[in-house]
Amino acid sequence: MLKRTLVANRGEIACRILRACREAGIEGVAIHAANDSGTLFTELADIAIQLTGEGLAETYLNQNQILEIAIENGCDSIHPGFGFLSERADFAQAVMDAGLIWVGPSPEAITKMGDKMTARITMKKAGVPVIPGEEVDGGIEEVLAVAPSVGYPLLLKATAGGGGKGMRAVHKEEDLESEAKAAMREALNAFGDDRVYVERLLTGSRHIEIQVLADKYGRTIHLGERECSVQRRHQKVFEESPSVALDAELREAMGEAACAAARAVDYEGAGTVEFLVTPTGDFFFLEMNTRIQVEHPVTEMVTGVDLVREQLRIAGGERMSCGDLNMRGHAIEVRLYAEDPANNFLPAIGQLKRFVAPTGPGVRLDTGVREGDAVTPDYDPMLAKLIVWAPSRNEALQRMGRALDEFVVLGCTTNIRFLRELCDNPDVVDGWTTTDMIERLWPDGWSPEMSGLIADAGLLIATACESTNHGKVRISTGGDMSIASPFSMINRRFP
Amino acid sequence: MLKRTLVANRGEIACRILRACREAGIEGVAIHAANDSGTLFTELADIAIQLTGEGLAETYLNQNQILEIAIENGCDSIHPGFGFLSERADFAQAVMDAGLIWVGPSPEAITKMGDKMTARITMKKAGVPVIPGEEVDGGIEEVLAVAPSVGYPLLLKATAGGGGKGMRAVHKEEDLESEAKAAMREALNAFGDDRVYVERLLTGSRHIEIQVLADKYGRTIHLGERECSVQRRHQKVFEESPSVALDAELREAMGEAACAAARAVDYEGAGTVEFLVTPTGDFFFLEMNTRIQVEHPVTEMVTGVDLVREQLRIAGGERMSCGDLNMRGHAIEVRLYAEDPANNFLPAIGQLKRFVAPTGPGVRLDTGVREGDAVTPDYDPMLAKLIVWAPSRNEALQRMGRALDEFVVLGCTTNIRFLRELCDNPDVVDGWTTTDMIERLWPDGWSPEMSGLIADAGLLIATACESTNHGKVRISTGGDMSIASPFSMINRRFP
Amino acid sequence: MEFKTSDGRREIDAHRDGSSFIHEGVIVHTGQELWMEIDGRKHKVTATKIGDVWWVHVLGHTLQYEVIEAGAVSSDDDSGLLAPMPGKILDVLVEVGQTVSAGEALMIMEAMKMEHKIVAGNDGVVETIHYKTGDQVAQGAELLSLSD
Amino acid sequence: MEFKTSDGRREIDAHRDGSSFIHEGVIVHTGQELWMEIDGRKHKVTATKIGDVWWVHVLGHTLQYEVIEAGAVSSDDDSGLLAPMPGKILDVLVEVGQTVSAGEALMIMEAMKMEHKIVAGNDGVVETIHYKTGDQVAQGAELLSLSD
Repeated sequence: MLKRTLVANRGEIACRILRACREAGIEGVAIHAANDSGTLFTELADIAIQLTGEGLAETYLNQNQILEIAIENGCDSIHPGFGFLSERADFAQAVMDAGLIWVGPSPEAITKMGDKMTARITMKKAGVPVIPGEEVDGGIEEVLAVAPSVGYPLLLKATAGGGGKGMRAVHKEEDLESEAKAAMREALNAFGDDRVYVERLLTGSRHIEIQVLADKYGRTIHLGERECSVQRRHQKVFEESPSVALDAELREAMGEAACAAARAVDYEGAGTVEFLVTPTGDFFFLEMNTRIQVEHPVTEMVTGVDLVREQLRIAGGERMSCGDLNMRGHAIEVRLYAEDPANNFLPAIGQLKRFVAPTGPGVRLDTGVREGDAVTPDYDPMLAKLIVWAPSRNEALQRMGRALDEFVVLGCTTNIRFLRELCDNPDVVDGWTTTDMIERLWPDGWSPEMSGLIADAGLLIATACESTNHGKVRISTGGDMSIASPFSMINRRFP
Repeated sequence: MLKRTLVANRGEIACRILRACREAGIEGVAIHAANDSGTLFTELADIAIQLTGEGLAETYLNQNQILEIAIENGCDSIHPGFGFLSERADFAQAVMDAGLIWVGPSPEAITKMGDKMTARITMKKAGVPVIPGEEVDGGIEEVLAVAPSVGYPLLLKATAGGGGKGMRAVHKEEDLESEAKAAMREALNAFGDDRVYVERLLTGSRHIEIQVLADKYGRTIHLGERECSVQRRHQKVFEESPSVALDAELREAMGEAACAAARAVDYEGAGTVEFLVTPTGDFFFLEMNTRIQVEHPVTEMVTGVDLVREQLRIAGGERMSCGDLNMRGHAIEVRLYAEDPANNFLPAIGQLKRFVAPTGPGVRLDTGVREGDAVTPDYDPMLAKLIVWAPSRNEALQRMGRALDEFVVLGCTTNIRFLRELCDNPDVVDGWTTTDMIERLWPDGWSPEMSGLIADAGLLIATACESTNHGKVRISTGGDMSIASPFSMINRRFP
Repeated sequence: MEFKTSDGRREIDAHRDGSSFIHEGVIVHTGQELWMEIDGRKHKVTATKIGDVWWVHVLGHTLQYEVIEAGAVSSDDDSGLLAPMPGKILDVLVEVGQTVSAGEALMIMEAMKMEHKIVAGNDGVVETIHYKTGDQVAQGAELLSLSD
Repeated sequence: MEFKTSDGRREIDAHRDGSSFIHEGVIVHTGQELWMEIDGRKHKVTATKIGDVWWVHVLGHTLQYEVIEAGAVSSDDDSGLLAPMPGKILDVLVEVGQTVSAGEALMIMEAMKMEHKIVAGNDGVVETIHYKTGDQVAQGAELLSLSD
């Protein structure tokens, strides 16, 4: 069992891990940059150590400093969370070389999954379906030769390039030759290299990922799927489990593929295998995230497995404690970002002068901030995750809507209203959530649906507040109730 | 389906029901006394109506006024919550006579279960085990005759009396005659009536209750048990599901008995059948609560059924939506009381100048208050319920401990510390929770286990705060970050 | 600086170093946020003042410290029996001049939907009764007084 | 009373009745708590002032209203391009005197771990450039100005 774990992260995921440590009886050590001093995660730690230096490279990405702190403070293990150093095989190796336990898979597994080409080859060998595609370096004849096995529609991409140059979508076989020639010409002009890569074009696909857990005793299981198709600026905002696109059969097939992927790299701990699922129910390996995932709570709510605690257990050499897959009901997570959704989701900053989170049945808040905290431009704008569980998808959407209506954040612009409208959006309600959904629904950008009544009411409220100097003494005096000394009663007897 | 429901209650249960209404698309109407104006539950309602009058009888217990408000505001139904009018058959009848839907069982069911003797007879007929006992009016010979069928140890109670007069515990058959004569003598002297009631004496028993649901289509199911043995001043403080005292077989037997009890009175909606369970695994009907219960969340967390929403569904004439019993993991609820546990649990009052509730995985808060609210002597001192779920009982206790450590309430004395110590108490950890546990563990009253270090530290903190005038401007200014006009960016384009 | 606590009057001899206060290895850092340091470990502290009382939450404990101004006389007079909370007098069980013994019930109050007995803390004679049945009383009000 | 909003300057003609403010059937009750009444239904409102801006949460919407003092001149000059948030200038893509067209990128800033282009809102000529690559800028700082 682990005894003292350094959490090499910040914000809400550091809070999540430190709480799991506290519950497991493991001492949690937080590290924090100077500008994170006094934040919630440092408060939840048993020991909080300030990092020297400024900027990410000198602080949260500073492998040497973090390792030194771990050793100086008698830690036996390091949990990297997500982002930062979580998928750095060299750091995992350094941690192990220092005699500490790395809460995650082996450096080899990280490396194999971290390189897209290696991962693709490894997966093909393991029998996991990958997006059909072939590298072509033998000219136009070879393109024509491999195309039938790739299938239509297909995408021609310059092997050497990027940025759309040399990229051509081909929907019908008769267009292939002319398009391939054009693509190769473009590629040659742009990169001096006319090799192209032929890949199946997957339109209207869903991003669906499978959670896996593997312990040191050869047990590798999957915990069902998460659908994370709703994205803006390529970042997920709305995640759910189960996915409306999966039936039991497809879930089992994808779960088996995910376990095969994990076994292929001798995976240990918690990991996520991402797939693209086409409208016809074909699924293809995208990549494996060799760490805990932002959206892990939806799996926890649906399966009843505490993923972070299982990570700590597995790293400590114990068997995972969970039994067979038992999915129940429906969970949704939304990510609360400090950003202005009406302004192309541009990040926002400010002080959280009011931060009133919803409570009640089926509501879970994983937050890195609390009222009074400042949101600065130094870090990721994700402030918190709001997760709901309900017996059915419909009830979960209704519950999320209710919870978001209760959520008050003043002092920093957030995407609460955008998330709230998602809950009622017909495409979301129908489960027609594809990765291009936000662009599809709001091609010219989103703006809130707001009646003139609300706009006028807001103006009236501002007028009333300004006229009466509202809230100037909120909470700060507490003198409006006369409270007798609480000690006057302590020496009395009231049997 | 219901369209507009009046919630005839206040505090956290009114919040719970109003949130369920919101989620179900039902308009929620709150009623509140003048001194509950602006409280959380009025905020969560679609419409909040102030009751005229003062004191409970003129407000929350005022059947006529409540009915009038329901009719005037176009409500089609009334949800009584618990306490107040929830078990008043005459009110249920009046609601139905006014053409409204009563969210609860029929007045006949309430009446039959409300009278202890009628309930006992009804249950015996339905084959539900009741505490063995016989009323005796034929003198000492009849006592001797019925005693063997009641069993030992037994309790002799004056039929006409109360307050311990004429009460005698008999542990062995040879003591029966002399004790019975003494009891009858005492009864005659005290009440002028020497009839006694002979009942089995159940020592070291647990209070275990079964949740049932029944719809209008003949389906009656049970949702497993709740153990509510930990009580102080005969009020529950710590409730959990499942109970360590039940195995699958006993659960099924008790569940079947509870369903039989419900069917015997043609029960509709959510109800709870309370049993005493002896150390040897015998169980006996105590009473049926014909309403939603304070501790219903632990069943919700373990079974995944939204009990309040099912109540609304059933009352609206729909079938209940839940499937077969599917219990998972372990849930614990603690009741946050405004009281001083170190002073015989005497109620406390004050203003909640700080009220910082725990968040994170597996934590649910059902609260009737928020920061800044005043706790007055006008109502029940229960402020909130903190519920946790975890895969196992041990993990649930650890999680509850963690959550209570994070819970900060300043301005009103609460039982948080008492609840926190319960989580580590060996008897609680071992599951040795009997109804007399608190008296057994703390016969001379509870006081916090606190090191001298903490007491000194507190004094140092108070000294530091008083010296520096700490917190005088907390939140109230917000001027320490210079924030540029948020509109300066709105007219710019950032593609 | 002297405080009244449930243990009686207490005072601590703290060393101040800027915004930090130190006593026997315990350091309290004041500022926007309050932190306590013991053995190099920092712990978040929450404190707020209500009336004359500092409410302190530290390491899971909630403590109260009433500020005593230098030279002020305590108003807590042992011979008076104060209302533990606001409520209504349900019954007065004694009369002026009556001899009572420690533990004897003197009055019954109703508050928080519950009844509470007001009990003599020592033997004595009832000197004054300030309220009658049905009266509303404020928290801390002197209900009656006993002579020793 | 005039406010600046995302729709420009706005003003409302409210009737005040004690602590209540009324406009076209909407009533706002001020006091310890804020409530709004529409068609006889009360809704909780949360509002707080930060700097000159009132942040208002009403019926699930979060709105902002900047107080404009009577007679004050707006500092928001359309010909200036202001930093949308604090950050660092990564690149300056134009020179003084250069003719640019609406939509053309002028500078690249880094903030919140992301790059943001500062884009011309209208056609014009670059008049002044206030920052160079590597400079830290505060939110609202004028980065450069264009003549029409």
